Amino acid sequence: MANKSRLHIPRPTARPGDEPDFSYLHLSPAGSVDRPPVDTRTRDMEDLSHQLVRVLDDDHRAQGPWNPDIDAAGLQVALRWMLLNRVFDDRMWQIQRQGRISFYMQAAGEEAVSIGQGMALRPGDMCFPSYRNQGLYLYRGVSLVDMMCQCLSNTRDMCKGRQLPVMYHSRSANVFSISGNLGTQYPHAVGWAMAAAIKGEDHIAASWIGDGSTAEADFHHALTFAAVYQAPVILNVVNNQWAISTFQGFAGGERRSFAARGLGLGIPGIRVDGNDLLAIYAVTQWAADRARGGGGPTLIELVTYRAGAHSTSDDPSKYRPKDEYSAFPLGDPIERLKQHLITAGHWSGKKHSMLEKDLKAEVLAAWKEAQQHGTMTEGPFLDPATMFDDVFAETPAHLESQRQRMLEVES
Amino acid sequence: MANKSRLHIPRPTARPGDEPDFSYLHLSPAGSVDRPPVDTRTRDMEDLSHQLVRVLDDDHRAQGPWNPDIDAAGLQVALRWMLLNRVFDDRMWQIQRQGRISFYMQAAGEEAVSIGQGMALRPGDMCFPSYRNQGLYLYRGVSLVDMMCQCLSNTRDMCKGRQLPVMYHSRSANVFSISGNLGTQYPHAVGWAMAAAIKGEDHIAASWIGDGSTAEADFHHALTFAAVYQAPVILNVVNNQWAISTFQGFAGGERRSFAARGLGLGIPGIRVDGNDLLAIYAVTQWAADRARGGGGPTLIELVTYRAGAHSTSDDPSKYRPKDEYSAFPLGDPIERLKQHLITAGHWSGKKHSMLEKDLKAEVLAAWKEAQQHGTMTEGPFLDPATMFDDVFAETPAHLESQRQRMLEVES
Amino acid sequence: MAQMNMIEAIRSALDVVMEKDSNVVVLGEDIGYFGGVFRCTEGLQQKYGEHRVIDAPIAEGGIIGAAIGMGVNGLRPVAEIQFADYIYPGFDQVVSELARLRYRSCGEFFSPVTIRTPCGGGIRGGQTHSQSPEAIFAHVSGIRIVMPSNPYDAKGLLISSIESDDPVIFFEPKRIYHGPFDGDPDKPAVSWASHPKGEVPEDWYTVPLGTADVVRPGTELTIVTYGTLVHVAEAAADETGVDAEIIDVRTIAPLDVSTLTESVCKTGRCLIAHEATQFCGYGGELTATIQKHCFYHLEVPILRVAGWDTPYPHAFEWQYFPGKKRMAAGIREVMEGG
Amino acid sequence: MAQMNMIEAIRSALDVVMEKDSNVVVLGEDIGYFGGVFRCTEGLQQKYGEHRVIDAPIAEGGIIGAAIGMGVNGLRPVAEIQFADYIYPGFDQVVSELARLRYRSCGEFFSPVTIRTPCGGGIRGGQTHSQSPEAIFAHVSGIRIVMPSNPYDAKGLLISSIESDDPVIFFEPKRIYHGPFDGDPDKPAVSWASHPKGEVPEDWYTVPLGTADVVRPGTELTIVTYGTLVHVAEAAADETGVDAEIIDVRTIAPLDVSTLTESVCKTGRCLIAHEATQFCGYGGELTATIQKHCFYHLEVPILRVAGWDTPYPHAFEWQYFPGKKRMAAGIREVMEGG
Ligand SMILES: Cc1ncc(C[n+]2csc(CCOP(=O)(O)OP(=O)(O)O)c2C)c(N)n1
Ligand SMILES: Cc1ncc(C[n+]2csc(CCOP(=O)(O)OP(=O)(O)O)c2C)c(N)n1
Ligand SMILES: [Mg+2]
Ligand SMILES: [Mg+2]
Repeated sequence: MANKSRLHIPRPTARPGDEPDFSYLHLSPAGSVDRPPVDTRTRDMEDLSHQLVRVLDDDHRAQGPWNPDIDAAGLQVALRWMLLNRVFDDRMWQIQRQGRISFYMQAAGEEAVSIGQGMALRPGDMCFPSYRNQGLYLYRGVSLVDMMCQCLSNTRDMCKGRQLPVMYHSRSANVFSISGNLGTQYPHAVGWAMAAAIKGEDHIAASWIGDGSTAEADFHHALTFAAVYQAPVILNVVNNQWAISTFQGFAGGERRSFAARGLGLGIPGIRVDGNDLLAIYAVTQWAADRARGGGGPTLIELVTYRAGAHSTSDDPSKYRPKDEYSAFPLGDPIERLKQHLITAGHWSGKKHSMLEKDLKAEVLAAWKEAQQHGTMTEGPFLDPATMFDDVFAETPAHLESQRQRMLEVES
Repeated sequence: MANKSRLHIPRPTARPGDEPDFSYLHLSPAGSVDRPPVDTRTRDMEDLSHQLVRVLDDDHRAQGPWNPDIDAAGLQVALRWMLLNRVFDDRMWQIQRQGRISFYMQAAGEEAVSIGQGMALRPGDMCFPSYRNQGLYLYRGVSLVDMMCQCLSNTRDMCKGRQLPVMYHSRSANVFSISGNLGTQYPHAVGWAMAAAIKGEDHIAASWIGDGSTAEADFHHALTFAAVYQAPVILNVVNNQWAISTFQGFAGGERRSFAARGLGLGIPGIRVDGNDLLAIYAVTQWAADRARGGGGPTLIELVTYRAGAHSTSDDPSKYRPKDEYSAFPLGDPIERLKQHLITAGHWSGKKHSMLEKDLKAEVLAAWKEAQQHGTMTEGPFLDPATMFDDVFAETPAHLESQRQRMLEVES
Repeated sequence: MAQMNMIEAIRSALDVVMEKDSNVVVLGEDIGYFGGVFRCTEGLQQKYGEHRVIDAPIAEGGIIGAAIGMGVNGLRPVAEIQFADYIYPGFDQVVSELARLRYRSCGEFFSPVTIRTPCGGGIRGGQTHSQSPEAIFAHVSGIRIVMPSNPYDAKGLLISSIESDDPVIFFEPKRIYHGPFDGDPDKPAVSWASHPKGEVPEDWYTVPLGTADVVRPGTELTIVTYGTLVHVAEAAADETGVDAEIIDVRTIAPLDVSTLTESVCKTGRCLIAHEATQFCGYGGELTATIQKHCFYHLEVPILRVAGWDTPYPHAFEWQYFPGKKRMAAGIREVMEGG
Repeated sequence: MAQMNMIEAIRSALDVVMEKDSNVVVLGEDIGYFGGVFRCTEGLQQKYGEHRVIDAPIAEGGIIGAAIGMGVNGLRPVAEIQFADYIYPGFDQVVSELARLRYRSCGEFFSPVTIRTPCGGGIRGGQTHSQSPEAIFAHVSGIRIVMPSNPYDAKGLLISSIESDDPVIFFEPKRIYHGPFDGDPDKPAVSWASHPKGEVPEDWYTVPLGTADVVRPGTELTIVTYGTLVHVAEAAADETGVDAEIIDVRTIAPLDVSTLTESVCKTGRCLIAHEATQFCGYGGELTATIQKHCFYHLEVPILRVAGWDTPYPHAFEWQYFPGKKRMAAGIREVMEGG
């Protein structure tokens, strides 16, 4: 039967053993894309959804109308946070490999997303992240130790042992709780933004979703509600080319960009180089200004590449060429910002090495401290009796008796 | 709080008491829209999604490249079926008002959708209708008596009393079973089309959804799957301007057309005059050719107006001007085809009156026959014991004993 | 005290709470300008404006998802789902998000959404306008489930639900919106006008969540039920002449166990009735809990009277609905056994 | 006869059925080129091609919706949902469409979809990779629910499910994919290699739907359970030394009532165990049915041992999971009572 099938099956350009091939990626030269005023009608800027906003050129210089006004100190700060994100991830990955946490997900290659966008938002703006936005928590002030304790499910775990590693939350930093179910945060962000508008506040919301997850219903609900109520929200699609083993073509990315998904609802879309911190910062600020000014939602597609495995449970060598990342035409976000600063005379290889060393030490120190609060195998341990708390605002009788029963049986 | 709210709330142009105002509807002159070859790339025909394909002009003449090749006899057939649809609806509406069926939904003003599209499809193509596509069942050969018996839940009811009136199905006519849940048929159509492609058959599928229902998840799922696998399917949005009390702006129709909804996935969209049978036939045939030729899905928006109440449970005078329909710029589909035929010398007012009279008689005769099989108040009645059948392919033991119990208690 | 039907009582609850707390917003399909297909929100948009009484796109998942986000941002959203049968497209948002947000974030985030939705059959609505899916949600930890049986409770429980910081699904048995219904469709309709539970204060008051109500005291048998079937149970008890104690569960989850078990320990016989499909319905939970606590007092097995294990058929709703006959037969069975 | 673990048995079932019937297609997230995150479909795409082993977009509602349409067009789709926790976005399509299509169209249309999905905890998956939602689906009329506890049954039941013209949800307890598990996480892992139920014929065979299995005969007490807990029950029975009759329900719905009730009528004592949250779980249905049929034989109340009424917590999964200790305590309670 299969041989006469006329069904179209998307195929990635390269599988294990093949030459990496990114010819399908439409690239625009740095500086070549117009920057329209923030109150431009969606229909008059549809181009932005298939072009690629880039600021950093191949010679590491910032180009064109999207070049944001960030001074060297600001860029150094950005570099620091991106590097911290990576160093943190590397360490946690190792730690998982040593069997000391149960699971981990890294943001390798995508650090510019969380840091660039985090920098362009105000502290009062609310973030609804996916599991690859740990950089947002870090940038917004959640300590390394707190992040690590979450992953350890130890006595200082913000989640009290209830959540998988990486499912952080922080009310004080205005970053929402991460869900295991893909995409569910997207309509939350829209509802949050609607509430801000209803209350007459000028805070905006932002949310992140992966390319693969755009196929979920919540993506559609979020876009529809955002368009209908012109909610002040930034909806980001992090297109890192892969879901788990399926490439972005299985989410409908073969024919149009993800940035174009909202056009049919009148939501402007901007496709941006997701490894170019300056471009990311600029488009995010543009979208934030538009939202704050009453212009409604913007959909931003960040074109990047998932440099590592999907999670510690994954083995990407099974489904894509091992060296695909090295052929990715948009490079590495940290390396590019570093080179930009060096080219501009505000940074050096030596400073970078020192920073990296410092950050490694910082992460190591945090890890040592985190372990004081317990690990999977060594105490102190969280009290399991707490597992009956927070199911409801007040613990009802049946949960109290289950708690008692649990304590009796376990003792 | 409400007064400082910055939330955008869509508002229809007119509410009860206001002058109807359709200035928001973008109209193109008849004959003015290009007809691209069926293998044109989506990107090269985006225009089709905001223009309006029209064939019949204000003088009732057929114009332009979309003018299909239907001879006078064919058009007379179309007129007959549209008129039958309306006469049938009128009768059933009255019957409901007399309390003889529990519920009814009419297609008034939208008859060209089912008939025009039904004519453009082949018998082996499979239809996944909404509850306003009764014309499809009629056109494809389900008898008036069978339709009526369904609405009566009587002994000849195809649904054996299990479904609300209008929730027909017909395997022999290749029209799917109607669901009470909005939009669920859309992914079924895509799955059916995928199966046809897998089996190497050249049948296609078509489905219909209302403007309001496009907000449901199933719309998104269907579009995504159709785009990913290039399924041979025609996805129709019947934009009759209203859901129940909410106008199409609450489904995101304020800024772009519904035809544009698939562009971001690479699905071509065609916006067509939904009251122009010739235009409908032409675009449907175009989309069917494209699908059969391996070109994948097409999204067709049919711009029409719900001339009547949403259902017998509804009272539209509560939320829209009573005379809105008379101001609708695309007129009435039956009247327009009639005038076209008259103008071309193939029809007359007298013939039309006779046809209408015949159809009324036909419907009346069918109603008399249908009642022989039972009504809500008069026998013969369906055997309630049948309610335990078809839950599973074979009735399991627990349902058999429930059946016994029911018979004991009810006797 | 005013006399209200259930629709008026629900509307009054919304009105009182919206008046009191400007963070309360209402959203749903056709609930704004139009006032809702069952008229529960009639007049509220005129009074509180389009920004607090918000017409929504037809996307139950979107409505619930957006409501969650609103709740996280300090509002107290009341979402209407037009029919309980249409809550399923929003199922993931209810189960995976609304019910678990407080738990997973240890209370840092929560969203006090109330979902109001009409349930149950008896209005010739066919299988997609008649369902009672309370058991499905009762299995989900972290969400309160309520189903009132009369206007007084409806208003008091709805105010409690909206004011609760926990998410609540508030099921409204639509067959009794206009009057109590004893299960006999051939009788003339009865209104709430002359019913004591139709007397409803105009002002704020609450009926606490988590408390069952002994609707009628009795000694021979306990009938545990809720929603429309409370009235059917009364009629069936009258018909059989059995001195039944009738308990209206009112809050499906978390359940007020002791009111139920005290009664059954006293009477020694128990009938459980609900309109939903029997298999794996809420009656299973009630049975398991009651037999556990009252085993040594039970003289006969607990009997369930419920909807059959089929979809709700349009033409046979009175054969499907566990009406007076079936309830009476159940009462007799329980009384005769042992 | 080959020795297989559950993954291999499931893969073998798919292989055998695909070989036999060219209308069988498999679809789901990561199931094609990659072979599935649990490897259940490994090698099938190579063997049967991309048009029968189809990678799908990440949209469970779309997968189930499309599968229904495929089934209507004569295919026999087997849809994998990556984790049972992620079936909820497709809930409406399962409940409103898949389960009811045959009924509403009087058999003119039906869609023989099988949904395979790994369920249950014990793999440190946290609350969104550990759920057992069988009770939710068991309440829905028109769908068969299956959960095997070993490789032999898994293959035989899966073949029956795929060949059935009814829709089936086939839950795979992922904790026992690789070996039986007695509930003690500190013990070294055991494999199916030496287990009699790990002996699986390579060829086609079926285990009929709707038949429970007496895993171990006994006289003092009946333990009714399914999935992973079958093995926990065996271990707990051994530990307590009680001569328990252990019944593996295998098919959750429709249920094989008589195998259960005959046993309980014989032993007079009954423990029901499942991993899912207790409140309104499947244990309620089992209890209600068993007490109805066996009331006069029961010496003590039926006891349920189940997951607590909380989400499944990552760090406390062994406190949440009804393991050997809790099962043994339950056995003792039932034996001591009366
Ligand atoms: C509702 C749901 N379905 C499936 C999964 C399993 N799953 C987890 S991550 C993932 C891939 C997501 O890919 P993408 O959205 O591209 O995000 P990325 O991992 O690339 O950042 C899948 C299928 C899930 N967590 N939730
Ligand atoms: C899932 C679901 N939600 C809500 C409803 C109630 N409902 C029935 S028809 C309707 C309006 C649909 O409007 P539209 O899609 O524009 O179709 P039209 O009636 O105009 O043809 C609504 C809200 C339903 N049937 N199913
Ligand atoms: Mg991705
Ligand atoms: Mg409409």
